[in-house]
Amino acid sequence: MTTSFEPSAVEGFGTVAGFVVALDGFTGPLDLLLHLVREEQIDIADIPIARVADQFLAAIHVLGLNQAADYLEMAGRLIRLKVQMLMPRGGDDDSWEDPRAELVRRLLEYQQIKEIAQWMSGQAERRALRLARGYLPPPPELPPLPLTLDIMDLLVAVERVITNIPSPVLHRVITRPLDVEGAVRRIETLLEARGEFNWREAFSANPTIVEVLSVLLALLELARRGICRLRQEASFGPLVIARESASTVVAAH
Amino acid sequence: MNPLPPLSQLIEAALFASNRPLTLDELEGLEPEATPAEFRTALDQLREQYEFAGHAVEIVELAGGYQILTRAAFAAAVERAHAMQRQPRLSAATLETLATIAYRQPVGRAEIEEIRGVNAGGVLRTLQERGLIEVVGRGEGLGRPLLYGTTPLFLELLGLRDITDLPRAEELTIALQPHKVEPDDAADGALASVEEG
Amino acid sequence: MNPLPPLSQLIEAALFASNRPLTLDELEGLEPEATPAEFRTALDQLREQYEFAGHAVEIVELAGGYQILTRAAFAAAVERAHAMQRQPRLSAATLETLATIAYRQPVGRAEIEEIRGVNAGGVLRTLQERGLIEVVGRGEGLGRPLLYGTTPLFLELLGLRDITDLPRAEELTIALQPHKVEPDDAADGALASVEEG
Repeated sequence: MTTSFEPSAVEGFGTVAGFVVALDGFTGPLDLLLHLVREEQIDIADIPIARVADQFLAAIHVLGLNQAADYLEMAGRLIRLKVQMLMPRGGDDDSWEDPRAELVRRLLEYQQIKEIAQWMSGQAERRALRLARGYLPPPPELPPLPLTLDIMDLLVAVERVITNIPSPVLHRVITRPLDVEGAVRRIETLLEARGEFNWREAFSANPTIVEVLSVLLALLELARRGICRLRQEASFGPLVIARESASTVVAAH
Repeated sequence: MNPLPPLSQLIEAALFASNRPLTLDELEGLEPEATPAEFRTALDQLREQYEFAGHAVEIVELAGGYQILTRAAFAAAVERAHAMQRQPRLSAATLETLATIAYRQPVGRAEIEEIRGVNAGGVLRTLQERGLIEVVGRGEGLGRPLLYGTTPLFLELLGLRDITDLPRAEELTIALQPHKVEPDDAADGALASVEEG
Repeated sequence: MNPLPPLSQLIEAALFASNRPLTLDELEGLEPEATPAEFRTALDQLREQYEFAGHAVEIVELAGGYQILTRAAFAAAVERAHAMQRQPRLSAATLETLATIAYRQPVGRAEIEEIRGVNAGGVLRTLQERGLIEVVGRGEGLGRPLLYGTTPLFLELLGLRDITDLPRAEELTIALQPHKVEPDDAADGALASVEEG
């Protein structure tokens, strides 16, 4: 069909922003705000900001949206408005500019967009009932058409890419190279001084995982080289590291 | 009814071999000898043939071109017979973004985000990769932002002949009020009056 | 000739919309009330309709099923329709990948995907097939990834003498990088940056 969409890899990317839509049915803070206004049957031009702000905060908390930047930004605006509404008006009432005006304008505008979106959705449904040709004969073997490409297209594309470079995901693995060399030096020093020691003594008071791994690899390496011997008195018990004499290198394996 | 004339046959063959609308310009390439008027007549003859013989398909004017589509009445039966697959629906977020672009085009990302109140990066990308919107120019001001517009595929998706088939602003419950958003001060609410425009 | 009976219409809609031949069994799913004999009659009526009205298409029995195909005599028109549909322009996704490679070359697939946030496999293949990019070497590190660069054809199409003629090369090459994760714990010293590609 004409409008058949390949499931694009973008979908996965889009879910970062799109989870809001999928999880709770609101497409954004304005959608949620409009919902609250409608539910309360409030005159959109005279929104009781204090009440709506509280409801908004409660709603994003309940919906678990209080981590989403777009919702937090709106929450901030509402709180600011709430404060502004409490400020003494000063002077005559005629010159007072309603601090809610901008919000009202945005809500009305957004309401329109929703209305158009709804119309478009119906239109797309009607269109989808009319099927296009499903089978297309394989394309003939023709020499490829001369490609048109110009430098403006390319520049526009580069900047689009730059604008859209995804923010790093939270669980991205950070490369933290293991410092095996350093651990080897530390252990060698300890062996020199003590001859035998508990492996906990090979690292600092609050070791990072990286440090633990570094020490572990260093120990294995030193044992392999026959410089130390690793001993565990009981299963899951502490590891004891002892200096190895040159004559017992083979046993260390 | 007379058998189809050769030019109508050519048009039928080409339209059958395409899954997108072909413009009159494109169709005219089928027979360099024929005039645009002859093509129009041939198209009408094909259209009438489909109608009078009671075919399940018809010629539809779409996105500035012509396409053969089945009549809506048969979709349910065809779907029941698993002869086709239904398209995934567009999400609400996608539709809202499309609506914003359709009415404000050419429009930049900042304005779209201001109108919808959410980050638009992901949706814009999806729409672009699906070919429903494209960059149509650059705006004035800081960084000369990219401006987006809808594509012919967008019209196809909605079954529109052209962009003027969209409901006019006056037909909406609330009239659209064009206004300019300065990307940065919007947050601090330069107060705009609702009455303007 | 009489107008097409309802069963023939259903069959026409299904065969038109299907991307493969449909068996008689499948066609019968269109109308559970009708018998196989009735379906066969309806198919014949459709076939005759195409023939007598001189349509450019016909019903063909193929791979155990039925399909509407363009008559051989109209192959040229079909080819033209295909040619019309071939886009001489690159899609937005393809262009973005090409641009990324142009400014970051030599660059591996992983980095391209990191910058664009999407899988690049299909697009890389397209670009290679179109002769716009090529493998220019292998990177360091795990699996020694293939590195891509642009071809002389790319320069030719853009009218550039060499790659250093790309506008704003320095600035864009720097801007065109994946966002780096800030090390979350600078105090622990053992952290190294993710940089150097």
